[in-house]
Amino acid sequence: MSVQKLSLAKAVNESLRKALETDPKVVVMGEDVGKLGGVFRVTDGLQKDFGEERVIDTPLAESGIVGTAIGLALRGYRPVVEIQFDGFVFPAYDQIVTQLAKMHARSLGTVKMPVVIRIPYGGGIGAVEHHSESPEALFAHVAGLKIVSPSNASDAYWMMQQAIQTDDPVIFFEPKRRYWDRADVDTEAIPGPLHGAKVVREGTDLTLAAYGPMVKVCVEAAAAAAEEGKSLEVVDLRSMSPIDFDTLQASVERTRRLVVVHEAPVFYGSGAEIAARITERCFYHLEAPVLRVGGFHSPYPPARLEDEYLPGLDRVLDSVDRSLAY
Amino acid sequence: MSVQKLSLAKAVNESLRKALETDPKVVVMGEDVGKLGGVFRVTDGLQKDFGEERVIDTPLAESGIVGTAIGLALRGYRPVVEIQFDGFVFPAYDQIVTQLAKMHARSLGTVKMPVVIRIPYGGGIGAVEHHSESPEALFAHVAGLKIVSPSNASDAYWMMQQAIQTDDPVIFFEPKRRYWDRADVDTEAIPGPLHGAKVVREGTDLTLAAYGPMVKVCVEAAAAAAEEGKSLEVVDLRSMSPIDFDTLQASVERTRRLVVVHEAPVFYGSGAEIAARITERCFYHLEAPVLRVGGFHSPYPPARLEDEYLPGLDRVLDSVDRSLAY
Amino acid sequence: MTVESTTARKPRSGEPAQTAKGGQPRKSTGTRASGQRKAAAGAKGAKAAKGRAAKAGAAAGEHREDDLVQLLSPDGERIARPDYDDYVADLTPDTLRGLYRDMVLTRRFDGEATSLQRQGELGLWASLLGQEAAQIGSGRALGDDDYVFPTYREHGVAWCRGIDPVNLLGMFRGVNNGGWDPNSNNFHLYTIVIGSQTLHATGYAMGVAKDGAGSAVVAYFGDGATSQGDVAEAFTFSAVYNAPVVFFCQNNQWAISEPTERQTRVPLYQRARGYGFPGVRVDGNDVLACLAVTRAALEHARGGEGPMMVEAFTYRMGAHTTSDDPTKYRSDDEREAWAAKDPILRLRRYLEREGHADDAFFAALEQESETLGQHVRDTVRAMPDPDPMAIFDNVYADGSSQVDEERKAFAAYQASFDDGADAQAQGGE
Amino acid sequence: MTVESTTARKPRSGEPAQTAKGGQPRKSTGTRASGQRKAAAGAKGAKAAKGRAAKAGAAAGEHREDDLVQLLSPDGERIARPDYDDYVADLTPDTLRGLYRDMVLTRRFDGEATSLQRQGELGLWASLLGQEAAQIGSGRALGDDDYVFPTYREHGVAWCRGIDPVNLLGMFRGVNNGGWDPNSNNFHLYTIVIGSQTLHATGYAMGVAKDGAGSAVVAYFGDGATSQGDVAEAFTFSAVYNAPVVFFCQNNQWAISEPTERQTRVPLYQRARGYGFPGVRVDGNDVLACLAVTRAALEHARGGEGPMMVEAFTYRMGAHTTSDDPTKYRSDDEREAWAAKDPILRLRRYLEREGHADDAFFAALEQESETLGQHVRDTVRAMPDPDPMAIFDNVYADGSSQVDEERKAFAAYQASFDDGADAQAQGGE
Ligand SMILES: Cc1ncc(C[n+]2csc(CCOP(=O)(O)OP(=O)(O)O)c2C)c(N)n1
Ligand SMILES: Cc1ncc(C[n+]2csc(CCOP(=O)(O)OP(=O)(O)O)c2C)c(N)n1
Ligand SMILES: [Mg+2]
Ligand SMILES: [Mg+2]
Repeated sequence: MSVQKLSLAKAVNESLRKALETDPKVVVMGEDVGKLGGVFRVTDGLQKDFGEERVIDTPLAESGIVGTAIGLALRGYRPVVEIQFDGFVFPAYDQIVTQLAKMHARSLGTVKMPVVIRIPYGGGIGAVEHHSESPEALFAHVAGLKIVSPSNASDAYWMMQQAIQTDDPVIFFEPKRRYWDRADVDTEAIPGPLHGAKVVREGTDLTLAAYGPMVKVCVEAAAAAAEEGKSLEVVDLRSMSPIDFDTLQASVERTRRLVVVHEAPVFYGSGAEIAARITERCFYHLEAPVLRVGGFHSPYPPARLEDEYLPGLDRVLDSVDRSLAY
Repeated sequence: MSVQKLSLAKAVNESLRKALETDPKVVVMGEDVGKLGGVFRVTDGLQKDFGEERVIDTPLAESGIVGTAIGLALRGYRPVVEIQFDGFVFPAYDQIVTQLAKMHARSLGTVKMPVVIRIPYGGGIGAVEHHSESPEALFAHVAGLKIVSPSNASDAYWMMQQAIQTDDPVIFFEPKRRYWDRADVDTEAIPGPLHGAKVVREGTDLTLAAYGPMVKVCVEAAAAAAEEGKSLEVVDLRSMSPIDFDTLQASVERTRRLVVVHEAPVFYGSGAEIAARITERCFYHLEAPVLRVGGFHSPYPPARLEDEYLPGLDRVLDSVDRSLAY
Repeated sequence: MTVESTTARKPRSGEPAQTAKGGQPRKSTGTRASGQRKAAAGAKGAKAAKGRAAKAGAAAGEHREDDLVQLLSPDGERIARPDYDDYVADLTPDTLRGLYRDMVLTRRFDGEATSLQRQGELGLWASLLGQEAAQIGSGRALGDDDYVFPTYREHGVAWCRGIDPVNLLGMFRGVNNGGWDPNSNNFHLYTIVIGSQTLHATGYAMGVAKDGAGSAVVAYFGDGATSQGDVAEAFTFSAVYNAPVVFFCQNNQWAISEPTERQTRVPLYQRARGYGFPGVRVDGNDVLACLAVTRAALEHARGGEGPMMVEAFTYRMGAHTTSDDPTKYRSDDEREAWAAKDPILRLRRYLEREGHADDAFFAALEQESETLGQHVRDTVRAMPDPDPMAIFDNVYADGSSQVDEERKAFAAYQASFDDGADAQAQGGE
Repeated sequence: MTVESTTARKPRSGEPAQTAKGGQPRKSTGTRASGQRKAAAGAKGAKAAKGRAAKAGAAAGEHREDDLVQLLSPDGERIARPDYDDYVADLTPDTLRGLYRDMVLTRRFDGEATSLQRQGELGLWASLLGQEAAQIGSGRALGDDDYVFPTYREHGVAWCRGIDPVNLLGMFRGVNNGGWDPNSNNFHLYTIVIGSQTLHATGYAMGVAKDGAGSAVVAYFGDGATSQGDVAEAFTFSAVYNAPVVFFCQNNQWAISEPTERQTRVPLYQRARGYGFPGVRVDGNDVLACLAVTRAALEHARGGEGPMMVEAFTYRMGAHTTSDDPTKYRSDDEREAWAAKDPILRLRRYLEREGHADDAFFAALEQESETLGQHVRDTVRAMPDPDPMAIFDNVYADGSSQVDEERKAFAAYQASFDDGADAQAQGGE
């Protein structure tokens, strides 16, 4: 067993390094991923060690990055692509939605698309416009893509390993405001399934479901609630497509209440899908409607307003109270 | 009063003609909208009558079309843009999501974006790949856009008038398989609000909510159900962003059951948002979970399978029965 | 009896563009680890080709607007072109007849497909009528290891790659969205979203270069496609990475109803220069010129010189697709004028003028055409509709619980009809 | 006392690029119906300008790779350039001092912003250090009715447009996403998504042409941006519609950590030719050359000749932004070499050489700099955080029930704290 305390960013870095070492077909590509090591240093040192043929600085064109990654995948490569920030994935949206997601089906299964698209996402770092968004629902609606987001360094390490090994395109959302959070990473553990949810805190009165950056907020909310005698269970969904509804359902059948938390706007967000499906599955169990806490139906606000916009402990607990009041 | 029987396509055509006549700032632009009059002939005759400066054949580049439309709007024009088919809107996705939707907010309200994007959408016409999709949820999640879809010629006429008059970007989804359906259009009527839902058939046992192409299917389903003694109410939502939840809530409070029907995949589709919100609003009224009928989590299938893929009378009624069985 | 493309029919030899790989049987590429072999072959080919490629490349750079590479006049006379003559110097009468045969059979197949659409057997057809020389000329220039990324109209190129043309019809019939394994003939699936495949071709070519393979990639696209950002990005990426890709633009002068002036105000081949690689304009109705120019471009790419663009100046004789009505936007005169430059007629005149083909050849070919037509008709009519449960197949290679759940629910729903248990079934549409 | 840009400070006159509009006061454009007036003015201006524009345009077409337009050597010597000399022939010592003043004040403002970021007053800053000549030269070439579409780094151009530079800081402080009305100075909002604004500029220019207005539009972008599909599409649209837009590329040789070779293998100005319009490369550290070339390009556009591209060859002396660490990817030597070509120093040498500026001028300017710095610091520190409810403002111009519902819920939630009713509030983060 080999346990190290790593930041989430470093865990992704180590995972990429491992993949580059193990599989000569893995290539890392994106803007500034080479010499600079990425604007968050997630690919730091990789070009130095694996060369420009494996760790590729690309022209400044996201559609081109994903489009050529598709071509490389057709040639037998396994590209791991970085999109520099959430808000810059949209120029690549067409290639992702019409080509990457559909190629396997279009080819009747003869062609595989093992492409990982890494996207640092979410707010909370005081950034300018386009640097704080959570666009996961815009991808999860699209069949052919798999969407995951780790909430901690250990998951980041292992989920990246698994994503790269997957023969399907995986959009890997990295919670950028957790990049510097450190946790133990056991690089010889046997990980759970990539798309499996995890109960990260047990409780009996209500379930909080979250993924990526909001898991920490939910765990803190549960701790705060515990002081008031409320027992909250926290489920880290880890995967937004597919969603491990079985694990969530089992939790909600126990707690009978569910609050879903994400940074993305609530309107048409992932919470809607979760609320709809869990309500259908647990109709007779639910004591309250599934409530959703998330961003507003507005562009992501300027940084000085993001604390108001992002769901924090208060807003989560407010919804918990509203749920418990039913 | 001036009532004409028009096909839905012709109703849009007449509405565009009216707008071109009334407002010199209105321009129509897109691929093949000029001489050809569009691949569905929706813009037929407009270039002939209003000239190449008002009805503009554009280069084959959707991002360019929307991007230049934004520039024209900044100059004081009111562009009505055609995207030839649903599956070809994605190259323009970046301009729509990062620019068009956000420009008004970015400018703190000093700049307006009166751009209408017309998209013939949905299946049922036996087309090849990319010509039958329903991507509305991918836009509705994005604040700053308004999303509507008429279900009949009269609404098509009036909603287009209203969309063009709106100072916000409107994505106007035209149900292409209803283009040839004819209905009375009163071009002097006083239309209801653009974003208001309409109860198009009253009933007492269950509410069917739909928009665009699925309204007709729901009305037919209600007629079939009536023969079996089930009284279904049908709500034509007309707008997917914002959604007229008040009208829907009022209906569901009466019928206590809701089935949402759309062509788009159910997973992360508009039905999820509707189910989540209506469940929250009507928690104590609902006798059954809100059920959703829609496309599957797969790429839109080849034409010979679309009848299985698209929600038809049978699948709607199957869900009605499942709901009533609660 | 099945009718195959001229290339597929017999082992190739004597065609210089393939020398490096000789008569080696076609193999699928994909992930196979044949980097070494190909690298070696590539190096050899590159060396041999270098001189000529440079010559042609230089010529391309100096092209004036009206400098259309032509080796055959519309009357079938051979026109000398010192910069490109070498590239067709090896053509035997047999090869020339083969080119003719491929064009004729492609046109026949295309015509059958148009008829089948009219008969309701296909939902749509995108005819290549008039573009046979551009496609057979470029398609026959390809080596076995080269890889093609087509649009939706490259039926002639598919034919050269040895794809059974019936496979192309599946998507137009609506039974699939692409009915062949791209790797078995190095011919990617048809791509409908305009321009997308140029980036796939570029990425693939980046991979070819990484592998040290000596092969090249050809991206086909239309005049309309040149306006798409993706095509520009493909130009940028291929130039920056010096990827061995040939951008083969069939300028058939129309993008549905829009003439080329709606896409550009200068000839399209000039676009390449601004990205740092050569562009050539070739008479797209001259199969010899298309063959020569594509061979030169492939050599350029294989020889490590990076991308090259070919603009084949041709004409779409038919409608955009069977859904289109060209009378709305173009004159009969224009079509007439181009009919006089028919690519098949042109080669026939040359063959006859040179005495390379006799009546027996033409008669036998007519017979082959009939056989092909019959094969296409029979096979298409017999194409079954897919099983409804196929909706859930191949969404993911590694599965997804979301698909599993929906598959199960749908199967149960379908089964409810079999039971006759569901009264609503009677009201179905 | 507020310090204003040299242009804003006084009515303009005698600058030939503005002759057509004379000393007319700046007016906002937008939807106003002044088409006629401008059309007339445009026609006049176009006529007068035609000869020179054609000359410069032709020169542009013949540019060789090394043909960098330069009017001032790094040592401040005036270099003769017959094709562009006319464009600066009118410059008086006063105008020259004005250019110098604008560069100095822009640099000062930029430096203040960098400091304010270090002090935590701004979240981020994108410095223009080293690009003052490119921005002031091009910015001062603009007429009142021309319209600018900037990136996020055009602080010098903003200055020339008469924007209070403090307004530029709002988005970097995080209090808004763009703090000015684009129509009040014909200066659009900063655009962060690379390349997007080039299409907006093109569309705006299409509108200018439709209105028959005689003005032009300038789209600014970087070397990295040239790889974006949107920029290529802007080239295509502007060429096809002959839109009066100048594509002004500041090639500062870096896109964050990537050198220009990651974007192109030939000089960027050559890109334009392939789209059918001229491109010129100008020494971006030479304010006179930038002024001359931009004037020529604007004339070309205003005169109905359509788009033109200017590549200002310059250098980003600082980090990409305050978040960036350039030591990771570039050498100090490179930076040193460019420091010797400093644009401000260069003009100062020229002014001194010609005796156009004395110590009193430089001292007064230093004083102005201080005043500006103080103004910037004071105003920024006083900038209040927006009200939380502003989240719901301006999402739509015509409102949306979705926003209304969320605004109401959030207001109620906020009010629950005021009541002190909610015990959880204590645990908040
Ligand atoms: C992104 C996109 N937009 C629009 C279309 C619809 N469309 C199909 S073919 C076509 C014209 C293509 O013209 P060109 O590239 O010249 O190819 P050609 O059909 O002439 O061979 C258009 C607009 C599409 N397939 N993809
Ligand atoms: C679409 C998009 N992708 C990535 C980024 C992140 N980014 C911001 S600036 C920049 C480099 C821009 O380089 P260049 O165009 O040369 O302009 P410069 O910053 O040098 O002035 C990048 C990659 C972005 N803003 N937009
Ligand atoms: Mg064409
Ligand atoms: Mg730069």
